[in-house]
Amino acid sequence: MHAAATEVTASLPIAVSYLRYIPLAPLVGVLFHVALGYRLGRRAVGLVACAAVAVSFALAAKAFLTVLGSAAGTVVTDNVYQWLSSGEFTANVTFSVDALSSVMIMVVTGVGFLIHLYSIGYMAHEEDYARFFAYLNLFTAAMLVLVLADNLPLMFVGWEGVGLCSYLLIGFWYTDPEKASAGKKAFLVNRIGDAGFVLGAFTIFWALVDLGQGSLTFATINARAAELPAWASLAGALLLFVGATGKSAQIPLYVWLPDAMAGPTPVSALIHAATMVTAGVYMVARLHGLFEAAPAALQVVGIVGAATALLAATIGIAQTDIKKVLAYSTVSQLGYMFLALGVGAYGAGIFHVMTHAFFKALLFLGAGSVIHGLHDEQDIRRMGGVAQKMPITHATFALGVLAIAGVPGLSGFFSKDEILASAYAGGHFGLWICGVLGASITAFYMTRLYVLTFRGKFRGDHHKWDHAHESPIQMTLPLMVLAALAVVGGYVGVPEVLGGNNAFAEYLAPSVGHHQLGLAAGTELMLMGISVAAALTGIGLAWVMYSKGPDADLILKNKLGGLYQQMREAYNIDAVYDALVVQPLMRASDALWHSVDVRVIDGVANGTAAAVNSAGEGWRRWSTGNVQHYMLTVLVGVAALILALTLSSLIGVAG
Amino acid sequence: MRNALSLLVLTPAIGALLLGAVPNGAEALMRRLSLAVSLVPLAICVWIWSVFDTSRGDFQLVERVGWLPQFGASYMVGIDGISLLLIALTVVLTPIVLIAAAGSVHHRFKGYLVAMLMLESTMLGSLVAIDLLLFYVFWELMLVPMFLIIGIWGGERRVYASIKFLLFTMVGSLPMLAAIIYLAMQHGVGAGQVGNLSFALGDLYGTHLSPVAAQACFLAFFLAFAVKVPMFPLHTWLPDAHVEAPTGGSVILAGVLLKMGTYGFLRFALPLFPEAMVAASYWIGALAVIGIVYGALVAMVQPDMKKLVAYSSVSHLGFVMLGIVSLNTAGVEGAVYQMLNHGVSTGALFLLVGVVYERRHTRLIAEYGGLWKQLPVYAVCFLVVMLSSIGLPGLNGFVGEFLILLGAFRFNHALGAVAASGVVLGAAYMLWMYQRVMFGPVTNEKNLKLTDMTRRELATVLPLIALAFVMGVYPRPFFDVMRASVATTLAHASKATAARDLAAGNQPTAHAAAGASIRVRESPRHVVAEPEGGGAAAPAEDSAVPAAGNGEAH
Amino acid sequence: MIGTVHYLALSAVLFSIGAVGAVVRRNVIIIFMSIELMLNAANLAFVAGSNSLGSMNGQSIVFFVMTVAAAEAAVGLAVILALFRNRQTVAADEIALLKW
Amino acid sequence: MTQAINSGLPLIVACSWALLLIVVEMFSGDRRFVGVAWMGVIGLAVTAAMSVHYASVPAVYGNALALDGYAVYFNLLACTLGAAAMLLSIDYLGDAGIVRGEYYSLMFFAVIGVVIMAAATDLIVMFIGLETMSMAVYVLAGIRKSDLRSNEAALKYFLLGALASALLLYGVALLYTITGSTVLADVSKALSDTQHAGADHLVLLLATGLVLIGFGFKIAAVPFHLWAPDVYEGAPTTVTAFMATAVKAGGFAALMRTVLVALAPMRAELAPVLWGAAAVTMTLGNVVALRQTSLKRMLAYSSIAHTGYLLVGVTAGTNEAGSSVLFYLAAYGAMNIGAFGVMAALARRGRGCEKISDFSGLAQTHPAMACAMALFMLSLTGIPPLGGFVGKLYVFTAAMHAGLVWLVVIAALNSVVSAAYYLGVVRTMYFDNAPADVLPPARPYAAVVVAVAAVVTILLGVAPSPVLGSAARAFSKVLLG
Repeated sequence: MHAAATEVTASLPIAVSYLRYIPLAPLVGVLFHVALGYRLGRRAVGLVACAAVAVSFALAAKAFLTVLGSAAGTVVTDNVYQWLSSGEFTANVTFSVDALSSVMIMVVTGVGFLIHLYSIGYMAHEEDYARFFAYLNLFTAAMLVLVLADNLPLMFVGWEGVGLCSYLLIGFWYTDPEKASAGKKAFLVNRIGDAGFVLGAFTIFWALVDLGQGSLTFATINARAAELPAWASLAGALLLFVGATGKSAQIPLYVWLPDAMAGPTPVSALIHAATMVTAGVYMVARLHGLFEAAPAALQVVGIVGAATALLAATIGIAQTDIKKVLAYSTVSQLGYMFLALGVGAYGAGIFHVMTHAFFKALLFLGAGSVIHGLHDEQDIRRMGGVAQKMPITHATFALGVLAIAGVPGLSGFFSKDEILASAYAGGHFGLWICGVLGASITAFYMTRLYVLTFRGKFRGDHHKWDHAHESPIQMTLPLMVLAALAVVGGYVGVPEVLGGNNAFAEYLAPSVGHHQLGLAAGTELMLMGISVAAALTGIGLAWVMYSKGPDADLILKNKLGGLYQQMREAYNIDAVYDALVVQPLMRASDALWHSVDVRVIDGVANGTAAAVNSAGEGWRRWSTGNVQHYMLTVLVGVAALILALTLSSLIGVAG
Repeated sequence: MRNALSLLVLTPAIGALLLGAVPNGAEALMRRLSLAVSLVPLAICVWIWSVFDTSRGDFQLVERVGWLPQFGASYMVGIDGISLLLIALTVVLTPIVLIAAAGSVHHRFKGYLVAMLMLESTMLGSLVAIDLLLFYVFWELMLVPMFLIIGIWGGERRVYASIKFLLFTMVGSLPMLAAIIYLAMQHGVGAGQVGNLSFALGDLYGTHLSPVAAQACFLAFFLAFAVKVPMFPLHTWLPDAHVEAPTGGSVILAGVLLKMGTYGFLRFALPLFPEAMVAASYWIGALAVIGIVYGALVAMVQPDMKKLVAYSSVSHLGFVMLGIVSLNTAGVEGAVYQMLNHGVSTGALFLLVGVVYERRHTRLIAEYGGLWKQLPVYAVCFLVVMLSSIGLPGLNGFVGEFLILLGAFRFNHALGAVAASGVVLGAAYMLWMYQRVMFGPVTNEKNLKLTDMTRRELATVLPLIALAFVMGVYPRPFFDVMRASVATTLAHASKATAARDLAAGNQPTAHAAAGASIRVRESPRHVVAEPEGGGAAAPAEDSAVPAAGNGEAH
Repeated sequence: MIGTVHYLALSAVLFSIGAVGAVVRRNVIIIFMSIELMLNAANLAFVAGSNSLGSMNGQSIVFFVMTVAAAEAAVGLAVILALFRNRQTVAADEIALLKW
Repeated sequence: MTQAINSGLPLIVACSWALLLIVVEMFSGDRRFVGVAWMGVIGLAVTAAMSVHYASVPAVYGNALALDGYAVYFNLLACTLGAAAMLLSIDYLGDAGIVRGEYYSLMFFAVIGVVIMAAATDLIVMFIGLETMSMAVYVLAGIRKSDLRSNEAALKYFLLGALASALLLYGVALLYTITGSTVLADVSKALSDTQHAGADHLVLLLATGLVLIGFGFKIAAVPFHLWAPDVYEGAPTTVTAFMATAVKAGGFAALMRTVLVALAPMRAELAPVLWGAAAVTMTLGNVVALRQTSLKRMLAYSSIAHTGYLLVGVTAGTNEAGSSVLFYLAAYGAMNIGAFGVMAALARRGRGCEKISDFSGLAQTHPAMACAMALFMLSLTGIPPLGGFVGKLYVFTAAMHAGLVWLVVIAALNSVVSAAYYLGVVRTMYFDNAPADVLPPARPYAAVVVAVAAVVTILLGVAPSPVLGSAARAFSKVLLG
């Protein structure tokens, strides 16, 4: 029993001209940093960077309020200029804000601003200060273009722009070769996804041209999706989903995200937790009409989401680096979002995007603060008892853990529960079970992380412990704000059964359609009970096992045997890819160059030259210098000529 | 200005002769004079652009003077949107190369400037020639200065590289001469009197050839242009020529000379042999795609920076060829735009490689490492140019590549998909090279002493970077100029392409319709009109093309 | 009865003897003499032709040829003499400075 | 009657002028015979002027000689080339240690030989012209008596020349017995009227073959080319210049008249043979030239290659093809005179400059000479817009018109091979650096001739219409019917 077809109310456009300044403000910031950054010193750079994002935030808020205030389905659009037109294809630079993108720009600018603030403190002692903020502003601009775009090509500009910024930021400390190649790996894996994205866009475009309305704006695609031929909508949707897996780190293109932790922690928080990685989810939600027209594609999205959630969660358990744990947790939570989209609950997916942005950014920044405090110590086995030294970080981090674990009352609970309920309501029992299982594993490894880091006594070298101190106010303030949001964030979407009116889903309905659960109150409460139980068991189990120290991992090791080692090395998927793709490619190109280019083609070219030369040498030897040889040749020539003449006359006569 | 085009072509040549008179000692005077001379065509080109009527698809500013009346060949020049864009590229790149030459060329400086100006003159000539024989003359003449530039100012294996460059191109172009003559003769036969040949492009459009003859002639043209593009099997001269050529030579070779091949396809091969071209579009497309993937793969393992960029050119021009053979508006316009982009980004890449080569006199990637810390400005410029070359949206490379893939996808899904993989491979080898050169610790102590880019070097690279941004963000003016011309070119092949598209199962793309809508006087005889009085009155007995109605020359 | 064909046959034989002589003998003067023999074979053919055609042209041509042959002999021997003075040899196969 | 005298007058004046030269030479004390040379040049000019003035279409002397347009064209060509060779020789003889006054009169006689061959419409008169020219050039080749190579060149040229004349004569004799006449027009009529069957036909083929060989030798077509490289290399450079240009022109004048007029009825049988000869000559000439180290020997093989290109025109055999050969001979003459002129200008007694390596770095030491030589090399390759290109274009177009598409393609590919060695010379001059002992400065007279040749080469490329027109007019009345 598939959810009721989501009907999209007609959009009422309001033409404005201030939307263009939202992405432009950070761009101006970038120019400032590049031109004057090095001369004007840290304070000015930090100020300008945050001011730029603040301006964007203000304008974004203005747009959000306009959309909120006016009738359902209103779209604020700003048509800047016609970028490209060739034959049937045209692409305009038009920014539009409807319910869906208003949420996204608020999250991007809001969380972005907090992270900019946090970075001022975190990057205080870096000498390439201006370069960092230039990249951060550039990223914000690109992400805003991605979210504000009203057609696929413009979105693609933002899409690759954020890919570039993640490449630059991951490889920020470029002197370290691993970090540089981690950046390269991120860019290339993204590029593979982007190739899929582009091919998907073409498939849809030409299918639409055949329908007579060739255009790549989201409105047209969603409107005409149903009329597309079946193969076109399926292929288009799947190819676009490949792009989404690349950008949002889903199976099979998730391998770059764990390595992306090589970048500075604020980068991980902003890009690899809150904003960029959600681009894939946003794109699928935005093109829900297309995915609806290809149910098989929707199925695939759901399955991939669930699988990734489960797989990443299992890996998360065995990680020892604090940022790696959070990275795999992000991959797992993204899996949840895609699971929500797969069952048609687009509103729930976006709701989880928002709440996840809050608590995952909080967790990352908290981790950053811990690393900063412990002088770049990242291995949780050599931490412990940090709570005494860093009370604020401890408190906010704890709230984050509770939120992500899905403890009732916090934002994580509401969004995750809505997803699980939708899965159950949609009849996808397999996906629902994965979800619940994933939820309990998530609770388990987050609690493990919390206990090993903050509780018990310090296991690292005491020198670091003596210097450990609470982070400065620029860092703790964003933590507190994010903690508040992580707690309060959920109350926007309280389901009816618990007395709320799910305002968030109502608000998003015009963009992505409202998806009624259609469950009896009893079953809904029962589902809630099950998910809460799963969470609490996870928390309890981890608390008991790890309160004594990290050797609890050994229990898991001998219980799970070889599997545990596999989980520790993330099923060494990297090695598999390397062996399957990278090495053969390199060997092939080497072979191609030497065999085809050098031996075959050059061989042929030099060969003919050599043949002509040797023929020349042969005939050159013919003139021996002896007069009589020449005479002999003349006489032989006479004979040959006469023979030729007779032959030609015979052929002539016969012919 | 009545004969702007002849002025455009002759100024650099006259400048070269003037330069010849300058005494060897006066290096500064030579630099200033050569730069001044190279700015004149730039000014003329700006004037032409302002006067150019973008609504018309046929040739404008046509000038015609009798040269070989016995053969029906005449000095006939004219331009349309496509050649105007390539002329603009040439007149922009040459001054930049001349500025760069001051820093990099040390021995026989005067000869270098003279050769470069002669090269510019011959390139402009072949871009404006619309008489087949005149085009062939400039096409061959282009080889001589390039041969000298590679041979005299090149690297160690310069002699082998210059001879190889020359022979490869000549093997291609001489069968084309035979085909041109055959074509001109067929025109004579077609028009009743056997005697009167004609090489004027306008007349030859309508020549009807037996299918076999059309195929043979097309193959001859294809060979000549494919060597120049370079397409897959005929490309091995390019890496050698690039590696051994001096920086300025590589910039012009990559920037403009390679475009002669693709320009030749659009200007001559497509309109003259539409059926043959369309029939061959599949295997040419396949060759182009092989070129893309092969070029990218081989570039991956190159130890030498210039060779890597050379193979990347093979890959990029594989894209351009794919765009052309897709024979729909998006693909061809993307191809023409990609020609410009490649000129800008690869030209800048060679300049940047030259910057480092001048300091360390080696092009091996292994010799470098961690340059970002030493040369921050250089690293940032290199980054922007590299991104434009791998087609990052917002920069110029993306616009061309996107449209080409769009067009190619319409032409054939498989080819489009494989070409898209080329985009990924392109990013791979570029980023890997960038990482080995720029990132990581400083491995070689010699790199510690490197100084950042001088003002002169910046003056050569910054205009190209600015151009890359402008062409990426606001490409409309370029598209407006070429829209009508591309439509006319495609209109020649519209019947055959429509048949091919139908056979391939998708709707005939709109260009067939668009072709008709563009105001084209389709009758082959009169596509080319003569100026009213004409600079020099066309000689009386030139009966091959009767003087047509109104003239265009302003 | 001996007709034109026989004369032509004789001239052909003479011609081939001259040709063989020119190729086989080593001494340059002998080579020159065999070429003269070939010329005379041509004269014989002319006379035979003129006789069979009954017109005097052939005969007159022979005089032209003879004068030319004489001039040729003079020049040829002068060249051979100059060569001999420098090289003291007239063997054809030793004169092979210019080759390849 | 006056017609006969008028047609013969130029020849009579020329011969007397040549004899006068010998007499003047005896009394001139000047060791470099500059006066004699100038007299020779003036004599050639007078001959050329008179032949143009007295040109008349009908053949005279029992139509053995016809000073028609065709003859006048070749007359002009031979006289200019002869004059150029004489001017080149003024400095060259002194340097090469040749103190022989009769050099100029011999050259004058050779030009007269060419004129007779061009004007002859009777096989025997053609033979006499051929012999006059050959005799003079045999001596000229061996003029440097002290030099072994010059002697050897003269000997080889003499022996093989004599053999070729013998073959030619035998052919003419057989042809005479079959057709009853030696006048080209009558031979052609006789051949077309009576159908020769069986044995008679065989003898006819033998005769035709022998006649072709006689002229084939003179233009150095393969396989009768073996003498050319040795003789070109051995003879003094100015004589080689004369041989490569004027003598070859004479050879072609005679060959064309014979093949296209006398043997016209046998077109069908001759065409494939000529086709094969053209292709083989081109290819062999170009391919072997690749391997040469001596510039003179390389130019010899290049002239064989150009014989191949000219034979393409002869094979085509149409009116247009004939005039294309005429034009090509003019362009070819200018280029080669220039190329040999550069070598003559730079040659000195002790230090010859015949090897290609002698020219290394010439661009730096003698920029003007190097530029001229590069120009000639490019023109010989057929790079537009020079004379060589228009020549090739004209021949290729004519051949294409006659349907010889594949021959044109072979010729096109041959041009690529020729590019390799011609531009090899350019490469040596421009890419390599000059040796320690730099070549001496160019001789004044030679430099002037080279400059004129360069200008002519460029003019023939850029504005060839006047020469094209005269070549077409010259050949228009040659073919019968």
